[in-house]
Amino acid sequence: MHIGKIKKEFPIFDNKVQNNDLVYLDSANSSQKPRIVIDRIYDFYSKEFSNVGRSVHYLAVAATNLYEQTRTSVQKYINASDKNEIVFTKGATEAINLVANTFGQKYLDEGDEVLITELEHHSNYVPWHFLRKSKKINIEFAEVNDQGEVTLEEIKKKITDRTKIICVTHLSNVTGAILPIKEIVSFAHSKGIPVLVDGCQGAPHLKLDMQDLDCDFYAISGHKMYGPTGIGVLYAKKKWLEDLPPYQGGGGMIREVKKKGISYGELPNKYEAGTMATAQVIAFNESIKFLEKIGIENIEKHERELLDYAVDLLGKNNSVNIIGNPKNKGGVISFTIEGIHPHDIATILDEDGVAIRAGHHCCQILHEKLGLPATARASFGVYNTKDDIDQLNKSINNCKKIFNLK
Amino acid sequence: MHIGKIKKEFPIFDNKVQNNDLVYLDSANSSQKPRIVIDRIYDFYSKEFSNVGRSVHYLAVAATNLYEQTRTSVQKYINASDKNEIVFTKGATEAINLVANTFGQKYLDEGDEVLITELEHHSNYVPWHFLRKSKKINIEFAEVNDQGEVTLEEIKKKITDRTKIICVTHLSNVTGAILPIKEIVSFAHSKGIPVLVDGCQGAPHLKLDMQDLDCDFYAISGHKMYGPTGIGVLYAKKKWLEDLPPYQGGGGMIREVKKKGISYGELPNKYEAGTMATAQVIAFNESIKFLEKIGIENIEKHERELLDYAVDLLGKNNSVNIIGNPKNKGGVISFTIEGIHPHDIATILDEDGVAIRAGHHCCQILHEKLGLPATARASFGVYNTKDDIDQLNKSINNCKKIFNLK
Amino acid sequence: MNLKELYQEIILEHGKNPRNLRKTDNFTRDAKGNNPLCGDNVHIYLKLNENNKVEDISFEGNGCAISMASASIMTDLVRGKEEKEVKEIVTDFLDMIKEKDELSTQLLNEDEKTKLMCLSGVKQYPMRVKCATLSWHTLTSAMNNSQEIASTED
Amino acid sequence: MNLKELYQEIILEHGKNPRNLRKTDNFTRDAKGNNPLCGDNVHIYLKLNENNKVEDISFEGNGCAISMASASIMTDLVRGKEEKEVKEIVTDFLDMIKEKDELSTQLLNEDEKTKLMCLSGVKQYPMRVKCATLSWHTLTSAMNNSQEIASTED
Ligand SMILES: Cc1ncc(COP(=O)(O)O)c(C=O)c1O
Ligand SMILES: Cc1ncc(COP(=O)(O)O)c(C=O)c1O
Repeated sequence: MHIGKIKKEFPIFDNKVQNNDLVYLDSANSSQKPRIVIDRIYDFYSKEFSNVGRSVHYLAVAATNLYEQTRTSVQKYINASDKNEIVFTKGATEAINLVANTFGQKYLDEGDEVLITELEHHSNYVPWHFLRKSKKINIEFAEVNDQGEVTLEEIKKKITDRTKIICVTHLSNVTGAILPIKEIVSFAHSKGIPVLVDGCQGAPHLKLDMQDLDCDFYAISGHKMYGPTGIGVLYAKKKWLEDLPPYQGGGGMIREVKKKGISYGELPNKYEAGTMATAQVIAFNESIKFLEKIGIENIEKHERELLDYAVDLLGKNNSVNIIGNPKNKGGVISFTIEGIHPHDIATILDEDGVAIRAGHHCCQILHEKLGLPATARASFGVYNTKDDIDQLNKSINNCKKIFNLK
Repeated sequence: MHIGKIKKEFPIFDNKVQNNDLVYLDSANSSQKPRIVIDRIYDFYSKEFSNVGRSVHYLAVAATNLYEQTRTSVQKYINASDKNEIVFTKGATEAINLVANTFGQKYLDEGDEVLITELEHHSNYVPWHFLRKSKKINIEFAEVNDQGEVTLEEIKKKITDRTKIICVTHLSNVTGAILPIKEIVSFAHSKGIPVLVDGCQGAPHLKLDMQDLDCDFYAISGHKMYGPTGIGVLYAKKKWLEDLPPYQGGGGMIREVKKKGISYGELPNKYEAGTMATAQVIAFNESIKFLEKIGIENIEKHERELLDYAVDLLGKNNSVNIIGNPKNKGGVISFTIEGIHPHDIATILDEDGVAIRAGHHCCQILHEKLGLPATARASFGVYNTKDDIDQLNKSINNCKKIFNLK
Repeated sequence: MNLKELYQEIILEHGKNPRNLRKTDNFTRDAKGNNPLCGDNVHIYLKLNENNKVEDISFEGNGCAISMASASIMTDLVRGKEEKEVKEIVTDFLDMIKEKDELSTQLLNEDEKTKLMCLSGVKQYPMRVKCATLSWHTLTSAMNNSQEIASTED
Repeated sequence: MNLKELYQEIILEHGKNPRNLRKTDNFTRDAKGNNPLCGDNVHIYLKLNENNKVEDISFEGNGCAISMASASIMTDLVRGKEEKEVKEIVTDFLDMIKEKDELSTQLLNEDEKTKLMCLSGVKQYPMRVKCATLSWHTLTSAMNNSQEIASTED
């Protein structure tokens, strides 16, 4: 598959949006879906639908096999050492809540510290905040530097005797900073501290190798990875999944249910209560195949080229101010224009078919630090091209014209 | 739409399954999907996809409107008094976990009692069991009678001064018993006790009117209601949703996030953390429209006819033993055959294309009471016909032949 | 499309140089409003005199051109009005943004109405309606001296 | 299809009249197994003598024809075998069910192998494989005197 032709694999680009070609630069929010994923959902519901795991009839057996095949695909894609280290959730947010809740129940006590960073998405802060209230723990923040990064040194500085878990994003959804996860994990482990990685932005764009990263938990959103909505993955080391209590209770996650007590099922069932997002899990297999077919190295290269091109072009554009300048950066550019509020930028760009996001991107802590209530953000996916960046720049110029800027 | 022609609306029946016409009698597990629902998912991903609520570009605005339209449709369909009483979850199991967790946090203390019934699905027991462990509460069981029902009298008998919430199924997924919810709620309220209804089996088959039922919480699974997997609904009275703490934390559910503290968003955002199952919610609107188009009265009538026909036919079949005989019964028939284990029945029926379920149907408490480790279960949907029942009966006879029974 | 209608000169001008962007001394009522989805926020300060007339009104906050212009124009227009009159104007404005073609209140003159109608461009931009209405909802909270934070979510 | 292969006479017969369905007196080891998805369960009781030979083996439990027949045949075949031999037979059986066409152990005679091969019909029924293997996994647990409950989930 030639990377320049990939747009063709995405039906969304076949149609005009408000008479414009769609220039989709909101992939950090959610990616568009390739045809094979959409078709898979269609076919599954049309010809193969059944609930999984619970019935012995033909369709149920087939669906169960497909469901488990996705687990195996994900395991291989992220190089986890065991397929039962893959837990399906409804999204990364749920994955992080699962860890915060169960790890918190078992291991956090009054006065303990959870170390997060100022780059964290609300999804990697609020679940820990709940524990601050219920368990009287403290949350410490590793600070972001002027480049929009959080360094290993900063993390080291913030670790104390009370630090019980470190929760960091793999790739900032605002500055694009890629954090030195492997080094953070290695240092944390030397202190006996587990590490949770919010991999929402890492998973669609970076080569993943859980055994190499060695992190304890890694949270993924399917919908940002060219997959359906309503499906996410929690990778967790087996020892944790065996050790921690269950999260949600219901059908499928039990071993034996009596009036007096309940025993829980083996992995992976223990963490998959109730009817799961069957069709979404099954279709997610196609997303993985899609990524494998292109090759993550090619994706990284393509997105890096786009990023370099965009940073260069926007950098030359007067009054565009790019937020952060991390050495190691993924395909996300947040920016402001002096004199135009990001929401106005987004609205004006939209008239040209350029879809970006404006706001705090669920990172209020970072925006407070930056002294900005909001930024505009363009983020890339495999389907973007340099033409998209050119159009972005042109539309930014249009903003400036409307607002009488030079 | 003529009810006899409804099978045509479901693409799954267009193809043979292992050379047989599919006789799908596993709808209590999960229903098949009508074409309009499948098409809607396809179209949404192909032409309209965006995340909701977070961006101001055209696709995001359109998706957000569609998402909220489903909320309004559900509100109307179940006659809730406010659209913000509709919370989207990944399924009924999550909906019940949400209530158990948040209600438990705020209102349950050591020694308090949660009253459930012996008919409950594990999804309406295990989440309460968690509280038994963490909060040292007690769980009391209203008993099932010989007909497979739980009566109002029995509920009354089990209520004590310590009863803090009553959790009952609307329609048993094993005996088919329809519980007198309105009466239970009215009595419970007279004692100041809120009621949660597990509406998984009620919602697809019964006319729903929240204001009339007056229950405090009602949990629904989309996938049993001709909708996509990965989507459920928690109906809760507004006073509860305003009063209870949030469940999961993440993007979208906050008002303001600071290092020192966090305030939560208004309804409905407060309970919808992270990226929701956007496509599934949007497509679920088509399920509601589908149900409305047929008319729930017609569905009830059709399923009642099927049920009467089936009870009559199987009742005449030697050695078939139907579990329970509730006065008020929905389209579920669980049965055993003396001398053939339910799993063997299911496997043999499957060879004829007859899909039923065998096992404890996530109701081990009930099965223990019945003295049966497993039962076979045929359950109906709008698409079933008397021919399906005839085939079921024929295939049962085949079982008997294989097992040398008469 | 309708960008011209949305970003009329008067909006851009008020957005850039908002009137009453300060904090009233000795305010008698106030309220905070915020839009959780985009992080915009506004704080309205109100000083009512003994006759329940708006002696001064001001705001602090941060937002897009639309929301700043809306707060700026609003604060200008309600100064000197009685509590009841303010409520009428707020209702009229919100009705107009929501569904009506025109403003109908007799409490504003044609010039003032024209100014306000400049904000009607947001009707074509559903996601931006909240920007235009946030300060108005917050004013209502302040009038009611409500301790609640106003929100544009409904 | 292959129902005939699955439900061979011998399976039906053992399923209906399982051998060794009781509880060994003075058993020396035991283990419980269960299949959480369908609720089937089995309890294996083992009595090894001083030479580590199976002096008696029995089971209690409940399940489909396949699982009852499997437990019944299994208990018959391993009686009198040494611990190491039992392990070899179990491994051989599980390998056969999983992937191999034949049994290869020398510890069983042809008749015994034929009996066991009657259970190979489940290979065509993935959901039923667990029924055939539950008692075998549980026997392994009992041999290891493991306190864990055996489960067919993997
Ligand atoms: C009565 C009842 N309650 C709860 C559930 C759980 O629903 P879900 O698996 O969709 O979360 C089911 C379905 O399995 C059910 O039948
Ligand atoms: C860095 C990061 N973490 C967490 C999330 C939350 O993911 P989801 O909304 O899919 O649960 C997102 C996406 O919004 C994100 O960008």
